[in-house]
Amino acid sequence: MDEFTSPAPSPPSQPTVIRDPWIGLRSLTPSRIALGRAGHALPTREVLAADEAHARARSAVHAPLDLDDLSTRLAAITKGEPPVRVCSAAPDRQRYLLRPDLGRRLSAESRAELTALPLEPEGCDLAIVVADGLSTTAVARHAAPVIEAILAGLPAACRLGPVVIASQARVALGDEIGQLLKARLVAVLIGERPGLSCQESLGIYLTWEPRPGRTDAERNCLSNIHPGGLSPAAAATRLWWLAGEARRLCTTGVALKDRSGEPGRLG
Amino acid sequence: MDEFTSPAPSPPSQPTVIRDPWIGLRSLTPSRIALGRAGHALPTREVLAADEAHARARSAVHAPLDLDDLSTRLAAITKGEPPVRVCSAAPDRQRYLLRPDLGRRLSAESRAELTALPLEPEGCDLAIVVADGLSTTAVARHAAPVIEAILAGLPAACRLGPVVIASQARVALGDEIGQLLKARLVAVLIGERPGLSCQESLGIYLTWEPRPGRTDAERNCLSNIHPGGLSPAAAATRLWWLAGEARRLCTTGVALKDRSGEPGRLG
Amino acid sequence: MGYQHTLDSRVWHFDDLKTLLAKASPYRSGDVLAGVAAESPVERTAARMALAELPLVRFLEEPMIPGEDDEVTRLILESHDARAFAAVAHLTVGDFRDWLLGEAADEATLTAIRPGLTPEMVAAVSKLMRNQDLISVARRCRVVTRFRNTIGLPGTLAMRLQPNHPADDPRGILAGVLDGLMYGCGDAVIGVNPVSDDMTTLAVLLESLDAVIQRFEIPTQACVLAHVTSQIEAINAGLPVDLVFQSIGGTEATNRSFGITLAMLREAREAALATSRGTLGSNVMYFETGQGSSLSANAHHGLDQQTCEARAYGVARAFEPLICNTVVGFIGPEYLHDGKQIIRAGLEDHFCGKILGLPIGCDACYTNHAEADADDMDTLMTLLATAGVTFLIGVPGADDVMLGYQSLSFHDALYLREVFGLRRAPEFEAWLERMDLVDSRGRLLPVTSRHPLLAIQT
Amino acid sequence: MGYQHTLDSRVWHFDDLKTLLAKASPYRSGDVLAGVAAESPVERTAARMALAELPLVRFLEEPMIPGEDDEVTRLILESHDARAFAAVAHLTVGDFRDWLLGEAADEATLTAIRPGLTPEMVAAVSKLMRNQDLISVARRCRVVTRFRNTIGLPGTLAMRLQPNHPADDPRGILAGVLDGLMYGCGDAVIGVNPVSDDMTTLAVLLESLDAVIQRFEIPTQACVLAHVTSQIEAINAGLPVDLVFQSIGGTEATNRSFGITLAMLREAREAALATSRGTLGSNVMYFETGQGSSLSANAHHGLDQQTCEARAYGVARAFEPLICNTVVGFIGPEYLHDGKQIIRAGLEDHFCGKILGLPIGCDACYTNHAEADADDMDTLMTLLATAGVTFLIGVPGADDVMLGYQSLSFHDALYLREVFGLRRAPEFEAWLERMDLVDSRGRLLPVTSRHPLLAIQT
Ligand code: B12
Ligand code: B12
Repeated sequence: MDEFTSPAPSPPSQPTVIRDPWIGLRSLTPSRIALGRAGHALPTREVLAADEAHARARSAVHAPLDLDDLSTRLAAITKGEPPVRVCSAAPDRQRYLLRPDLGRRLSAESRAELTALPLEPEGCDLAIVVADGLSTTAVARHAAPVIEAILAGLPAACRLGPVVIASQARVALGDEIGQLLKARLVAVLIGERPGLSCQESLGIYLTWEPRPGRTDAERNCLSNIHPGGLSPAAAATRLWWLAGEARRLCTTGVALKDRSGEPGRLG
Repeated sequence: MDEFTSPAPSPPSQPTVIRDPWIGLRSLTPSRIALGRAGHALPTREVLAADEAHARARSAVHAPLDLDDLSTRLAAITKGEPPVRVCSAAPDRQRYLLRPDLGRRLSAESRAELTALPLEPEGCDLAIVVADGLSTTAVARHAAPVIEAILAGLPAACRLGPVVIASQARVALGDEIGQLLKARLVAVLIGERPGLSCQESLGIYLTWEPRPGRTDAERNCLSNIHPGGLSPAAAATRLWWLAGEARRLCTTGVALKDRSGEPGRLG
Repeated sequence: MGYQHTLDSRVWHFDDLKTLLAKASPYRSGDVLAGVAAESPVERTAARMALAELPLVRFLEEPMIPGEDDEVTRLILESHDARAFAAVAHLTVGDFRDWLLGEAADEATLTAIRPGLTPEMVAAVSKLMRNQDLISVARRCRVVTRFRNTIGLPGTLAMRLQPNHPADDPRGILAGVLDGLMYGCGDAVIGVNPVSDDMTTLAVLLESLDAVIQRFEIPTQACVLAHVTSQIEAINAGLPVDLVFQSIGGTEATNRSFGITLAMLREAREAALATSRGTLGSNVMYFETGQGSSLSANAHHGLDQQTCEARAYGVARAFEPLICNTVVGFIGPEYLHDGKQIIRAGLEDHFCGKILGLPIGCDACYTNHAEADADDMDTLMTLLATAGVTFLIGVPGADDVMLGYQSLSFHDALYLREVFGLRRAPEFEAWLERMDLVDSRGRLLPVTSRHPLLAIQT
Repeated sequence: MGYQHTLDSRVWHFDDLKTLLAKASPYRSGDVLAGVAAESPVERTAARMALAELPLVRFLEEPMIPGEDDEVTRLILESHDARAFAAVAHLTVGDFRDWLLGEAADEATLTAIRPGLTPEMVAAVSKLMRNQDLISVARRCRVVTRFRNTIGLPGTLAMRLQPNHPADDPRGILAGVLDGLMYGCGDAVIGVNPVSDDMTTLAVLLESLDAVIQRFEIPTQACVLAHVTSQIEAINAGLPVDLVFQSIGGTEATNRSFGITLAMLREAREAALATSRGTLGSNVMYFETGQGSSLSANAHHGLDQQTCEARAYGVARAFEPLICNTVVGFIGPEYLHDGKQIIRAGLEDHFCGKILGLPIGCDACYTNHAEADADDMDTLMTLLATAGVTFLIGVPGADDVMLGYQSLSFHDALYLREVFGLRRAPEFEAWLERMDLVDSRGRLLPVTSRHPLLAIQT
């Protein structure tokens, strides 16, 4: 019974994990490349790492958003009124996940509040909606810097509507909000679904003449705003390029191609 | 587009289902024999039949028991007091299913009630517990006739304890009940789990000197009491045979072999 | 017209064909969300029984979405081939299942009847099929397509290599491409989803993938999965577009919400064909589909999501794609709640696609808001491989760092090859062998840091 | 001794080895019921990481149930073969997984190390394995046993034919036997569960099964699954007992609740061996196990249910059974809540059994109070067949009319044979061919009402 510590008759020769010699390329991508293999399978180390990331990503979906903190920070940036807070018709996270229809409509109270807001009669050119979406972390970390960058690029003639923070929100909630705010354009900053490696990705969806019933074909999208993706500054630059084109063409969506990257197109 | 009603170019020759020529044996068993096949698979007809049975069996697990009706019928049979009603510590069906430990203990109120019952100081020889188990249908249909048959065979010297109806109960709940009733033997009549073809199967578990902590090795079991299985009369006969042996050997369980079928052993 | 069935002496009514189909569907969160699901297991069973007795021809007589309202319906009905249908025209949906499982339905027969089957018939019969039925019928179907290699041959499984990067960095993407190639993936397509929608990024990515394929003479095709309008523009600008990609749905309104029409797909296909970039064949399209997109776009017309999905295959097959895959667990739990629903949907989609004649694959995947995990993907991919799936999607470590979901890993493909003895597209596997990446049986060889492919970035 | 792991700067503590194993187990209703499950996915991951770093030798140093209290522990430790263990003695549990998946772990090596592996080691490593790992390692293991035919050869799948009847009516049971044989099932065993525990019934059933086997010269074995003490009595009474059956558990206390001890199993085996009824070999035992039975008997000593189950295999293999199967979804949702848990448990059980050297099969099944359905069984059996399961259980129409649960149908076996090309035990399949029931490739032939077997009742 205690011979098990005696020298092994057939001492192991091969390593249990085959390494991949291109591991040096890891610096080029956050992707899980060059993981090596145990036979044909992912090594235990990587299985466990993915496991951990999965646990983390799942909890990111449910992490609560500190609304007060975000409001304070946004108010500081806009140097104006604290943002208006609204809720979708989805009463809680569980129902939010299973009822996207509710996440695309305002709750009755929020609708009443927005309707009662004292607005300029001619509305505004751009309304910014900060929506929790599937990642409150994305919103908590990146909404403020992105809005700061957007404001830094604000063209003189552009009238900005109030900033709205929307809870349990889907992209299309911006359509109803934008309409109530009489906005010609709405930009919804929304937490994209958390992945294994990045749980803080922010997206921006831009919709011309927002109103319930707009389809996704009628929006433009800037995605993966986070430290490994698009920077707040670059996002703002693109946003303003798209906003300009939207005003020019009176549309967003498929008909509006992003050519901000073509030489001479930007600025 | 409307040529589809025109004569088929290659009219089908083979039947789509291959039949099994031993279909006549179906009268010998409730089993789903000679179902035929579509290729190698169950024919659609049989898949759907199983589907329907599954829906039925699943709802049988949750069917509520008409306690008043059962009590009335049992009182009529015992010609005595209405049965005592107790509940296990499982507060509802969902918890009953996931917490067998709760189904094996009395609720605090039921324990208090049983403790307060005015009992003969020397207890009783046999306590009968009717437990819903996993099929209330079994109990509703067969508990009364089985108890009637049991009473019909009651030996003169045998003192019967009160009949107890237990809700959300597992077999082992009879141990605590039996102990509180000072029973030398407890017979738990319990609804067995519903199957596709039979959702009303009753089992009887017989335990000598019941008390919490008894293992299943210390019980005897009569199973499949329903129209296709053991009849109430046969169940009662076997029960009394086992009860007699239990008294003789001062035990139930593995050590007590059912030999009621051997010539000369019965009656 | 209404339908009904008596069960347990209760009569169940179903207002119309789409209600019948929806109620006959397995329990699924998306159908519950749409309000079309059966309200109890008993109602579901009654619907299934009524459906079993429905003649297949009813689907030609009663379009679930009127042709006036929907170009997909028109496409389906106009391309229906009555002669091909004749072999099964006398059957009910229930008998059709029996027939499909029987010996009569061999590979040749299944191929012959394809043009006679509509997506709705196929969706209907799939609702009466158990997982095992979906597997055993699908594996008898064979669909072979070609561009620079041959996809869909018996005993093969192809892989899309999906090397996405959150900033569209071409060097980061090439690192992913290398990873996939070293693990023997990439025969179905090397397909990148660009984060950015801008034309410059599209151009850079197209050229960079093309350069790798050219330089290493890889018998495969590339794709950058931008919007189809952008890809048409790229072709017109002379950029190297191998396959044209587009997400498609099963109703005109869904497609409209995606910013497309059938005419646009036709235009795209013609533009791609005109460039003659395929060396072995002219299957130039790549489509993705997935249950839930019609409902999400409020474009489902009261149909259940699986019937919508089958109709998307009706769209796809009209364009003779090289590959088409369902992205089965991609959107989220509102449409497919958990591993069980994802697995079932994956098998349904594969069956429906195959029997309609599509070179269908699957992005076996899940999101982090769904109740699913890697074990479910192991299960799904094993079942799909058993069913003879055309191709699957591989991402480094199964983690798509840009799209935020988990697909399969390149390792997973190796598992399937080992267990089922599956080979790659032959031209691609021959290339891997030439590159000393696999042995003659297709199994991975050890590599050193001096392997020529490792110079991919230079 | 305690264990710990730091994750995200939080230190997780695990009091002892059994706690560590329990917390490292996939989420499972039975472990929640026992109060031993991880309280969050993060705690589970931390436990898995700590477990990965644990040297395998710890399982020899720290028995999870002290040998003083438990004869199963003693059996495991006393039969442990240190020389066989040497090949993996230096590994941690995590490395052991890698090693098992690597090329070193071929069939011969896996066979050689068996006596060096304890159930606890095997349970531990299974907790770090994904479904695909459980499949790919299990399929490399080979365990061959013999009584009147040969079970477990490569490329074969055997079936237990389970013809139960709610009144033990021998004619009804024979009808079930016939049904199974006509569908080509029954090579693993023709095994009846008697409703009644009485000795007369046991005698009648034993003689009736034996008569059929003799009359038609079927190269298979019968079994009546009464309590082992009754079977010993039957042998002593000269009744024809082929295999001796018993349900077993992984702790002494579980077995006590089943009314058995290891000594009784030894006695049974010796009694059966003495009758020399096997023509080809002397594997005379048949065992059933299943996760949850220890907890149900309050006999789990704080172990998770899967570790208890693996220990039951430690018991089983000591008696060189012909067959042993987990009855995986048999008890109910309190131990395995739904299809997903049943599937995972089935794969774990099969893996653990195989790698310990058991001829392990599975009763792929579910009850009507569990959240599972026939689709889940399709999935499970397909995965198990991929994993090379030794045998499965077949019941007419999958409906056990006496035990009140659904297993597989005889049809299901045909599906698996078609899809995976699996054959039966060769002696049995040759008999089926002689009886004109199957062709030379093992596929069912059409039969008429004049087939000799149909006279089984006369
Ligand atoms: C899920 C998803 C889809 C789903 C949407 C269905 C649904 N109910 O969710 C499906 C599979 C249908 C889809 C389709 C397409 N998508 Co998409 N999608 C995503 C994904 C992975 C997650 C979105 C998310 O989490 N949103 C946040 C949640 C909380 O809000 P939501 O209201 O539920 O989400 C809505 C929007 O995401 C919208 N949506 C989804 N994709 C797109 C794309 C565009 C251009 C627009 C305007 C809107 C839009 O659909 C949802 C329902 O209304 C993102 C990548 C990412 N990391 O975010 C890509 C992403 C947004 N999609 C992208 C693209 C290109 C497409 C397609 C145009 C591809 C094609 N060639 O056809 C199509 C058509 C889009 C359309 N017009 O409807 C790109 C956008 C690139 C860009 N900068 O414009 C992204 C960034 C992925 C990528 N890099 O490829 N998509
Ligand atoms: C589930 C089940 C089991 C499970 C029990 C674990 C559990 N937690 O449920 C397992 C797989 C462990 C099991 C084992 C055995 N079982 Co059993 N089991 C059943 C089954 C299918 C359902 C029971 C049920 O629904 N009970 C009702 C529910 C509501 O109450 P419960 O408190 O949850 O159930 C308890 C009892 O059922 C008890 N139990 C289970 N089997 C047996 C057997 C005997 C003899 C006794 C006294 C108690 C007992 O275990 C449960 C937990 O305490 C019945 C068949 C049927 N149609 O009922 C056979 C059945 C009761 N078992 C039977 C047998 C023979 C056995 C074994 C002796 C087989 C063997 N040779 O080893 C063993 C050991 C039993 C023991 N002493 O513990 C026979 C009894 C025949 C008889 N007349 O005596 C039956 C009728 C099936 C059969 N015909 O083969 N069994």
